Formats: sequence, structure tokens, C-alpha cells
Amino acid sequence: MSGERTARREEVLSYAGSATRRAPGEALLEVRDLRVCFSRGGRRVNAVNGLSYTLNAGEILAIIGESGSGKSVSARTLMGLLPPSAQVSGSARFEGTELIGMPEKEMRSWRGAKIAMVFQDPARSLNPTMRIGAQITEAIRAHSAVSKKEAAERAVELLKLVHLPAAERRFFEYPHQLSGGMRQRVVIAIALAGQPRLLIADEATTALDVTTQAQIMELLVELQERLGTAIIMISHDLGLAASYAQNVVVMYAGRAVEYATAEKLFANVRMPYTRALLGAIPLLERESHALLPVIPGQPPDPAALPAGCPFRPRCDSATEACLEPPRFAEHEPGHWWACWHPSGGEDARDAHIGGAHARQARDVRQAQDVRQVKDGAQR
Amino acid sequence: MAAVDASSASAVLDAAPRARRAWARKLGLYIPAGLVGFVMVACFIGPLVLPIPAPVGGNVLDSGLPAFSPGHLLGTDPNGNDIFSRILHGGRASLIVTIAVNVLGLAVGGLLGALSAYIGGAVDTVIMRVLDVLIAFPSLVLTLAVAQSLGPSLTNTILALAFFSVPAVARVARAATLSLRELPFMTAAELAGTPWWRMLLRHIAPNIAPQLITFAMLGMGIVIVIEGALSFLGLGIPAPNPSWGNMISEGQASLSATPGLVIWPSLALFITVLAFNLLGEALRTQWSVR
Amino acid sequence: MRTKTQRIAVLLAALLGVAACSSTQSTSTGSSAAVESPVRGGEITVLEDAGFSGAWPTGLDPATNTTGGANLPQMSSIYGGLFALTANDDGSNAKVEPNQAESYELLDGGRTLKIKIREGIKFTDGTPFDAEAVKFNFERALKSTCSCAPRWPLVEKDPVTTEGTHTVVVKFAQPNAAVINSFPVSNVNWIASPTALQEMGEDKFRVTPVGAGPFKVVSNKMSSELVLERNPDYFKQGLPYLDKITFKAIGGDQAAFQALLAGQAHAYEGMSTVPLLEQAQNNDKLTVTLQPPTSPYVIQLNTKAPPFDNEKARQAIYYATNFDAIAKGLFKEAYPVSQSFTAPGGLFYQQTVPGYRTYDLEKAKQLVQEIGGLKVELGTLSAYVAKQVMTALQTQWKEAGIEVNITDHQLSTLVEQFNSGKWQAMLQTAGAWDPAAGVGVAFRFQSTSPFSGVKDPKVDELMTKAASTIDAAEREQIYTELGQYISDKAYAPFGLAFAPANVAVKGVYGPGLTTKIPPLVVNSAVLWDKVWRSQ
Amino acid sequence: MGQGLEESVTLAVERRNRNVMTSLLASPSLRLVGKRLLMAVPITIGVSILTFWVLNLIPGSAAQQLLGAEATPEQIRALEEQMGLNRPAYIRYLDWLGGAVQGDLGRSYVSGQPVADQLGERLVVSAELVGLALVCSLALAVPVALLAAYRPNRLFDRISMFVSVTGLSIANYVLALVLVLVFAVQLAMFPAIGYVPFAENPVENLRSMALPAAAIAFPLFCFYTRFLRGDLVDQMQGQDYIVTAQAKGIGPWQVLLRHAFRNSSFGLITVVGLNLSTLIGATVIIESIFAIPGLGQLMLQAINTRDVMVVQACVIVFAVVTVLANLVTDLLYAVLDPRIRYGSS
Repeated sequence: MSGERTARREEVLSYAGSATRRAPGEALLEVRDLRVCFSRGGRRVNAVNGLSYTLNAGEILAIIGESGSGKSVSARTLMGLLPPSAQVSGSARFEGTELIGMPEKEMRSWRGAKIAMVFQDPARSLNPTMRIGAQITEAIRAHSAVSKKEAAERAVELLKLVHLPAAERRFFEYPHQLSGGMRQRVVIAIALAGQPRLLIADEATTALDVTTQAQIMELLVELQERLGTAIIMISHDLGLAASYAQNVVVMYAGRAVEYATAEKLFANVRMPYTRALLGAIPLLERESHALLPVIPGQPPDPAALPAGCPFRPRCDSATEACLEPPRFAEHEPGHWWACWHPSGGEDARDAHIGGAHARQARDVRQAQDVRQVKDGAQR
Repeated sequence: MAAVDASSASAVLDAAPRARRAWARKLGLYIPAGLVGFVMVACFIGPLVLPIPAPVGGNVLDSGLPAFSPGHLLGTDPNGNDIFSRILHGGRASLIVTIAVNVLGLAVGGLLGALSAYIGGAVDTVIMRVLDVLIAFPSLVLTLAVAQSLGPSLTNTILALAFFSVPAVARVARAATLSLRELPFMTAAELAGTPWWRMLLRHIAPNIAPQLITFAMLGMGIVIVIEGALSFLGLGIPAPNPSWGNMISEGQASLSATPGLVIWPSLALFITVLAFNLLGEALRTQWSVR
Repeated sequence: MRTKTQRIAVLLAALLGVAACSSTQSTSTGSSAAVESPVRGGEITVLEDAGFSGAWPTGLDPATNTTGGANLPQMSSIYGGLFALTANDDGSNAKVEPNQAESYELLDGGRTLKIKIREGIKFTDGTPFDAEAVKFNFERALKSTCSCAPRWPLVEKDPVTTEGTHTVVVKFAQPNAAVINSFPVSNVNWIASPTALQEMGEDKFRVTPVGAGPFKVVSNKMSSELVLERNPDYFKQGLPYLDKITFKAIGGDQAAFQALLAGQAHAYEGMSTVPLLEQAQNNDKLTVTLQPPTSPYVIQLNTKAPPFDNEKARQAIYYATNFDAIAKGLFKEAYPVSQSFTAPGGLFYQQTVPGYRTYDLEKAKQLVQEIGGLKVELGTLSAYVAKQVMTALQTQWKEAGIEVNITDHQLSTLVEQFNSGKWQAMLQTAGAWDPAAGVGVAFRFQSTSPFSGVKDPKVDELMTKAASTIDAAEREQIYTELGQYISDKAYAPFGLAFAPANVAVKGVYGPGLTTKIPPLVVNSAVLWDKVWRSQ
Repeated sequence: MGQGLEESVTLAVERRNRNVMTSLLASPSLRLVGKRLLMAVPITIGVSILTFWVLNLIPGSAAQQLLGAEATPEQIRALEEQMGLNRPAYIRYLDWLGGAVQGDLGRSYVSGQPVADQLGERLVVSAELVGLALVCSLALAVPVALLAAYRPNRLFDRISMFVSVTGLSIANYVLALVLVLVFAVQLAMFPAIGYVPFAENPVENLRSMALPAAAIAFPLFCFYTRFLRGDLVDQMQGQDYIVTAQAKGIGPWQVLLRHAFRNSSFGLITVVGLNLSTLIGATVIIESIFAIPGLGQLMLQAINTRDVMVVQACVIVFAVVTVLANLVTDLLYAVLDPRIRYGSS
């Protein structure tokens, strides 16, 4: 098994060799106080209210939040793919270059070459009337002047890279002839066409079943290790964040409420919102039929945000102090949060929950490795 | 859920000032709606309220008066009837015809086309072949037959014209439904056991409606003009009652000498078609930004 | 689909009488153009209205062309014609003169007609144009079922015989005074080459006929385009002037007017749209010649059925109709108003009929009350001028309290209406250059004709007497009496006499085109062999 | 290793071409063509029966036209008997059908000429007229629609809207007369009337066809532009694969052309197919204004004179044209949308 694995490693490395590799750990993307608001039918909608985080080269950052928390909009802002009515402020520096306000022409040369994106619904992300091959070669030739034949070859390479079975045949087929998982692999292949430095997976696995989800996540991690591509994983699934991401940002009502490495975050959760989210995940250890704790209320309407801390109306440890918007700062080394009454430390149960999640996530990963080995042997 | 970060609401980032854009979007709907309202009021209520002479029965002595002559804002036609009043009264007839024909076309044709594409197989073939027969059937023969057997009247004209518009709309609806049928949400809805008629109304109709409405709006002017031509075959709005169509088709007989007879009704037709198309497009942009 | 060609047989309409005629005194600018002498050579394109003279669906064989009267230009260019109507440049003293015939005699009180054929005429296929050929054509026409066959009251035993090689004798059962005057308008005037007919067969002949006229057929796209070239051995020396004539069907006056201005055509016969006429008259590139009117409008009243079986109702219509206003309003006084079936351009013109009930709104209203109201269905054949007059009449009659419903019919439905006898009033035109020739008064007022609303033996008797009197003065006296009788019995009010105009490009001249020749029925018979073009 | 890749790609390219060919030859498309051509027969028969029956409803007959208006009812009946017009309708129809099947379309009642050659001449003229109009209108409409959809509701889009609405509210016969007034009379660039066959003089032919084709093409252009623009804007604003394409960093024009246009051309193809089948007979007025011997005028005259033989022949032409137009349309659907080609046809 390992021989086969190493063989593929060289093949991929030779292909990826051309991408300039930054030493892992150096800051690739720094987002400072990002704000995005739309004017929809006369009402101002603040989708992102001051989001800040840093992504290092070759790292996986998970951005977690309920839908409507602005996580997707923040990602599209980086790519410049917002509707014309969007007003953007703050800063997002990618390899030192400011993305916000970059002229369209220059931004276009970055899309796919520096930052690429994978979307949620594989069924609708591919042009139904165009062959898979053509949709990939188009992306390849967008950023490098290669002949059609050469582009075709690289496209087949990419399909193999994303473990699409029988890549040569798939090259000529149409999207509707592929399964959801396969289509998502094609979308990823398209994203990798321009050898991007950063790949944003915007709920890339949400529309897939659990097993395919695990395969796609496994693929992303593999690409990250091999190609050194940094990955921003946008999801509402904390389990994914726990098992795959190095750092995690939790967003609520358009702003980051907690940001730390995965271990720190899950070991001692500080933000009541994150703790409530964790609590909402069913755990094997719990007795069967235990009532699943649910966060009361609805996520706030971005057009009419509550005063002070946006989670206040739904937070059980909220006090008068919370009327003052808490500062988002690095209260503990490597652990940021924005709350006046951070939880954790004194309550063992929380730690327990955090740890249990980490363990469960690890077991799932090991199980996948074992099965992958079996798959590999069968091929 | 307030899908503020709706992943699909994206378009190339445009540098236009935001304020103008929001204001333009609202106005984009109000102007056409206002214009359509103005045309409707002018044609349906105007004749009752405005101090204008009757559209027929003008005195032959003051025939062919130029525009802005006393008592006749746009002058008179060769038979001495006031053109302005004929445009208003004629507008009513023409609007009734074109709206009726289009509504009939959309309803019957749209349903037929969507149904035939959705069910597919033998049903699709049969419906399409019957429509082919209707399309191939020479329109002149039908018009003459309707004119002579049923006689000229508004309803017969609408029937004859609908006879042409139904197959056309059906084909467009079928094409739109065909490419729609492959989408996963259709199969999902089917799996959920939705009966075919709910499928048509809840799923297919809203998706093909934008295209059909544009098709109908663009066809409005043409329907009015054809109605005029029918009056030569003994159908259409019978002379001397006015309709924009028959005013144009009679006026063109001496176009270079009396251009006004054609210009005024064509202008009225222009404003109406413009209003309806602007409204159609405004509805469509409102509709598609999900 | 504005189908101007709906008036496919406006000649037939002429038979039913739609177009009217105009008077000579009208403001015509077609000054007689014989300023320079005619020049040989050149070619012209002549436009014909696709709804009337521009339609020859049944072909150009004289024995089967049902629209022969409308296709005067095509037929006379190909066949020439035994007789022709000529007149001075201003349309005065018009008379029918022998053309391919040399002379004729009307013997024993108009019962025997002897026609002497001009010597030395040959058909374009070389065969001789002699009495035998004429006899062959006459017999063939008489046998044909087509309505274009001559309605001659013939004797039973061999009515048509030849004397020598160049004289044809026709024997009638009763005197036929207007036979010569009716020749130029009927198909029997055109003689086809018997040999060509036998060789080609009827179906091919009707597309590319062979005659002895000024021109030969080059190509014929039915009811679309007829191309003719000069007949080198035409019996008149030095004629025809032109090398080539193309007759083209076009959809309406406006399209024709523009084609003339664009220089794609050189002449257009029968323009009737008044506003266009004015515009053409003011255009220095065109000459407009208003032809003398020969056939006035008539409002036929069906006396065989209510409401017009009651004379008071008919009188009410007389008083309620104001043709002077129509002539002034619609036609800017271009057309005179007649009180009888004759018109200034035609024979036996009767300017006024004593006692004719002219427009009197009060009397009309009073009469309508007297008979307890009047509801009338008024029909006509759908043509631009007719529809305008109809709407005007509707307005006038409504003022007199008469409830009017107007409809314009296609030809077939109009014929059906007449045959069924269920019609009440019809706006048509009556009369022709010679009242008894072609579409004459008989067609409108004879009790036997399905197209007449009158069933009065006195009218029939007067008409047959007029048709069989040779002496012109006597015929005029009978027609005057007839006009008086119709007016007294209020059978049918007469209206403005309408005649279409011929438009030619500057530099194109010809008798009937740029000079006046009274229209035999609807259009004037242009003498195409004398049409010429200054280079 | 690179070498292996090389082969596999060339291999794949060959297989693709074969794949395309086989898919067109053996699989649904060819069966579609076969089925459709067979369909032409029932449609033609259906239309001819319908026309025959409706023509019967309209009063008057060819005999009456032959005899002229003055003929007495007895004369008309006698001729109808002679021509066999008084036989019951279905017998006359079967008689006609018998002849038509063997290719003999019979002779026109009115002109006695064999229907086939009259039809042949005029079909060529009408086909050229309608063909030219469709080609020109499409050639202009597609680029204009793309330009308008590129920046929706901006200046160019607005201008194109006004031009289109103007074109759609002017009657085509009024437009024809105006075109002649301007281009033939004032500028004398084109002839006002007349048709010159292509064989005779190609340049003159095109010049004589210019104005009539323009009078038909302009309203079509206006219709196609706005209809396609509507679909394009819908695609650009509503489809996820457009966002995927944009995320690839390819230019906005490429997104519009390669992705949006392909998916929004279905509606346009349908409308063009429709116009093709209805326009052949509907250009009567243009033909009469420009004195062009087209099929429309022949058809109108045949109906007026109740010349059933000619009407039926024209009807066959319309039926065949409609079937071909629909066939081409459905084939184009299959070519454009693989789901239709591979999915249930």
C-alpha cells in the first residue's frame, strides 16, 4: 500500500513542483475588520460586521457559523464576486497585496490563479451543456498559455489528482453523467487548475452524503499537505472543523466571536455561543434518548442587529454588561474571543465535551484511513 | 432564513455608485407600471371623460383636416372623423384584442407546451404533431373561414388570432420546460410524489413564466397590427369602428400623402408596446434575483 | 395580410359597378402632351393594380379570360382588336373606329353586321389574319361557357358566315344597335391565331397567346409579370414605337406611386386614392391624366323585398343622400354628381333629370316618421373609394333617422347576396361609355338580371327598345325617358361619377395614357401601339 | 510516466470523435430524424384535410370564378358538374390525394396550368426572401443581444430596447413603404419593385431582395434581440455555474459567450423555427408592395378564386417546411443540451 501511496506522492509533487511554496506558518492571508453591507430594496443589510483572522500558508482554517452569519459573503468578498450593490470596507491582505478595492481587471487575474473557490451545490456548479474536460481546460488556459493538447493532459492529471476514477473517459463526459461526489471532485479539479495558493471550500460538502463528505474532506487535506495550498473551510459543522482544521473561527451575526487553534478551542471553549453549538452535537457517550440541548431563538436579522453583543438575546449567561459590545481580543495566547462572561476553566463538563469531540473526530479519521487502504488495494 | 449571504446572488462586482443602483431598481418597476396604467386609463376611461367627438359619424365636409385644427387635436381622417377620439376608442378595442389573445395564448399554449414536455413520450409527440398541423395550416384560409362562417366580431377575431398564438407559445413553453426537466429539483419534487398538476403550477410555471411573458410582451404590437390586416379579409374590428390596427392598414393606402393617419396610431402602439415590455423586463429582473 | 388583391375582379366589380367616373371640367393637369413628335424605340414598365387589371388568373385567351375587361392593356397589346375607341386629346367626340377591321355595315335595321377585315394582316406566327380566322374566333367565343362570351341575340341557322376572304357576316335575331360600341370592351374584339391555338392547345395558349397586335409575348408569370416585345410586322407602318413593354402587378396605389418616383416604372393605370392623386399632380416628375367619367355611383334599392318595396322608403333614401357634400368633402370636387346612369364622358349624357329628389333632410325625416322608421343593410364591394362613400352615406342617413348597418363584401359573398335576393341596398356603379355596351344599365335595372333590384316591365321595355334603335338621337331620347322614369319611381338614387386617373413619368406619352379617352367601363383603353418614350 | 499520459490523451481524443459520431449516427438523434421525417406524412395529410374541409365551408367555387360574376346560378351548377366540383368533398379530397401521392399535384382549376411549375417558381422566390430575412435578422440580433445582456439596464441595453419596441410597433407593410420611400425614391440605392432571379444576375437579385428582406427582417431582429437578451440576463443572474466560471478568472465576455449563451439559445432556436414555418405564407403584403412573385400571393389568389388544387399544393409546402423546421429545432436542442441527447430522448 505504501509503495502505491509514495508513487502517487512523486507524481503529484512533480506536478506541484512549479507552485512556489511558502514555508508553512508564514501569514498568507490577513483579514482585518472586514465589513460588507448590501442595500436590498432600500434596507441596509450588514452581512459582515468586522471580521478579522489570519491564515498561514499551507494551513486549514475553518469558518464556522449558522447560515446568515456572513461566512459565505466574507469568502466571496475575497474573490470579488459580490453583487454590485455590495459596499465593502476594512482590509484583507493576501501575500501582502490588499484585495479590497482591487480593480476588476487585476482581481480577475487573481481569481483561480491565487485564490480559488469550490461551491456548495455540485449539481448546479457545472455548466450542463459543456463537457467536463472543456470546463477544466478553460480554467487552465485562463492563467497559463498552454496548447490545447497540453491543457487536456493537465486536465486529466488534475482529474487523477482528485481521485476521479477513469479520468480519461470522464474527460469527455457531461456533468449529468456523474454522481454528486464525482461532480464535486471535478469542481475541485477546476479550482486547482490555476494552481492557487488558497482554496476556499464554501460548504463544499454540505450537499453530499456523509461517506462522500469524508472522502472529499480527506482529498482536501491531502491536497493541502501535498500542494501546500491553504484551505478555508466554510461550514456549519463543528465536527468537520474539529477533525480537519488547524484553526477555527466561529462567526455569529457577521463578526468573529471566537478564534483559536482547534485544540485550544475544543479543549476549553470560552464563548457561550460556541459552547452551545458544541452542546448541540449528539455524542456517543450520552445516554440514549437524552434531550438534545437546543439554542433558543433565531439568528438575528442582519438588517436589525441587537445592541451590544449580538448573542445576548439567546445567551443564558447574558447580563446587563453584555449591552456593551464585547471587544474581540486575544484574551489568552492564541485564543481570541468577544464575550464579557467567557465560560470554561471552572466547569469540567465543558472540557469534557471539548475533549470528547476531538476524540470522536480522530476516531472517524482513523476509520477512513483504514477503509481508504482497502479501496486502494481493490483498485 | 434571511439568506443574506445567499450564495447565488452574485454578479460581477460593478463599480456603479450604490445609491443610484438601488433607486434605479425601484424606479425600474414604477415607470413601466405607471405608463401601462396611463395607457389603460387613456383608452378605457378617456373616451368617457374627455370632451371629444364620437369616433364615427364625422361630417364628410371636414375630411382630412390637418393636426391641431380647431376642435380636432390630431385632425380628421378622410371621412371627417376625429383622429384623436378614434385613437382612444380604437385603443380600447386593440388592447382588448391583444391582451385577450396573449392571455389565451399564455394560458392554453403555456399549459399545453409545459405539459407535453413534462410528460414527454407519446403524449409529447401527439401534442407536438397536432400543433405542427395548426402551425402549417395557412392563416389566410382560417381567417376567411372564420370571417364568413362566424362573421366579423371581437370574439371571433380574438379566436382567430389565438389560433395562431397558442401553438407558438406552446412550442416556447415546451422548449423551456425541456431544459428544466433535467434539473434535480424537478426529480426531487417528483420523488416527493407531487401530482402532475401541482408540478406544473408550483415548479414548472414559475420557472418558465419569465420567458413566456417576454415572448408575449414582444408579440403584443404584432397582434394589434395583424388584427388591422384582418379587417381587409372581412374579419377584425369591422369598419367604421376604429382600432389601431385598421386605422394603420387604412391609412397606409395613402401613406405619402396623409402620413398622419398612420403615424398617430403607430405612436400610440409604440407607447403601449414600450410600456408593456418595460414592465415585462422589470418583472423579469425582480423575479430572477432569487 | 392587407389583401388589396381582394378586389381580384374589380372589373367584375365594374360589372357590379363599383368605380365611378369623373367629369372633363375637373382640375386635370394632364395637358395634352404632344409637344414633341413621337420617337421610335425604348422600353417601359407599366404597373397595374394587383386587385384589378393586374390580375389575369384565368390566362389571356379571349375565349376563357373572365377578367378580359380589366386586362384591356394586356389583351389589346397582344391582339390589337377589331375596333378601338379613339377620341381627341381632351376626350371629346369619342367614337369606336375600325382597327384591324377596315370597315363595317349594319344592314336590315341592325339585324345583320358585315365586318370587312383589313388586307394583309398576319398573326405573329405568320398565319393570315382573315375572315376565316375571325369566324373561328367568333364561333369559339359563342360556344365558351365563360361569362366573357358575347351576349349577342343570334339567329339559329349559321349566325356567323364569311363572304370572300376578308368579310365576316353576323346575323342577329333582333336589332343590336350598340354591337359596334360594345366591341372594344368585350373579349370578342380580340382575335387569336387559330393555328397557334390548335398547335399549343388551350392550356398553353392562355399563358403565351399569339395574336396580331402591336406586341408579342416574351414571358408571362400569371397575375404577376407579362413581358412583351415589339411585333416587327405589325400591320400599321412604323408602329408600335416602343421595343418592349412589361406589365407588372403591384399591390395598391401607394406602392405604385413610389415605384414611379423611384424610376422603376413609367406608367400606372387607374390610380383612385384621392390624396395620392393630389400629391402626384403637384409632383413635377409625373403627369396625371384624369379620365372623363362614364359610370356614376348608384345606390341600388331592392324593390322586390321590404323595406324598399314601399316607394316612400325609397324616396326617403333620395332625400337623405347628399352626394354633393361627398363629392366636395371626400373628392375635393374632382368628380361631378349625376342624376342618371350616364356621365359627362359617356354617350347620351343627361346633366339633370327634372323632378329628381335632391338632398332635403327635413323631407327625409318626415318620410321616415311616416313609414314608422327605417332600418337598412347597405353593402358594397370592398374597395378604397367605395368604403369611404359608404361611411359618408351612413352618417348622412343616420341624421335622417335611418338606422344603417354597412358591410363591405368580398366578391364571392357579394355575388351570393345578389343571387339570394336577401339584400336591401347596394352601393355600386351603373352605366358605361355606351349605356347598352358591356356593363350597361340593363345589368342594374333589367328585371331578369340577378344583379338588379328593379322588377318593372316598363323599364325592361325601354331598355330593349334603346338597345335595338340604330339612330343615336332616338336612343338618347329613350335613355332620357328611362332616366326620368327611374327618378320618378325613385328606384335608385345616382351619385358622383368617378373615373380613375392614369399616371405617367415625364417623357412617356400616349393616347389614353397622357391624353383623355373615356373609360369603356372602368379603365380607359390606352392605345399601346401609339405610346412612345422620348429618350 | 509522461509518455503513458501522452498516449492516453490522444487515445481519448480519438475516442471522443468516434463517440460523437456514434452518438449522432446510432443513438437517439438519427432515430429522431427518421421518426420525424415519417411524421411529415400524417401532418401533411392532416393539414390538407383541414384546409380542404375549411375551404369547403367558405361560399363560392372555382367554377364561379371561371364563369365570372355575371353567370347565372344554372351556368355555375353546369360548370361545377363538368369539373366534378359537385362531388362530395371527401371524394374530391381522395381524388386529389391519389394524384398527390404519385407526385401529380394536378392542374389549377382557374389557370389550367400544372400546379407544380407555378409552385416551383414562387417557392424559390419566397424561400430566398424568408431565408435572407431570417439570416440577416439573426446575424444582427445575437451580437446585439449579447452586448445588451453584458451590462443589463445600462445605456446600450436601453437603446436596444427602444429600437426593438419601435420595430415591433411599426406594421411591416408600413415599414416596407417607408423603406421604399427612403432607399428607392430618395436615395435610389435599391430598386422599389421587381425580382431578378439569382441565376440571371446575382448582384441585381440581391439588390432587388434588399428592401423586401429588410422589411421582414427588421421586426424579426427586434423580437430576437429582446427575447435572447431576456434569457441571457436570466442565466447570468440566476445560475451557479456562472459563478463557477467567474471564479475561474475568465473574462466576462467568455463567461457570457461560452456559458450563458449556450444555455439560453433554446428559446431563440424555438422562435426561429416557428418563424421559418409561418413566414413562408405570411409575406403576402410585402410581395404585393414589391411586386415579387412569391408563394404568399399565389396562395392568396388561389384562396380568393377557390382554386383548391393550388391551395392544397401550397399547404403541402407549408406542412413540409414546418416539419423540417421542427426537426432542425429538435436536433439543435439535442446538440446543445447533452442531457436531452443522452437522457430520455
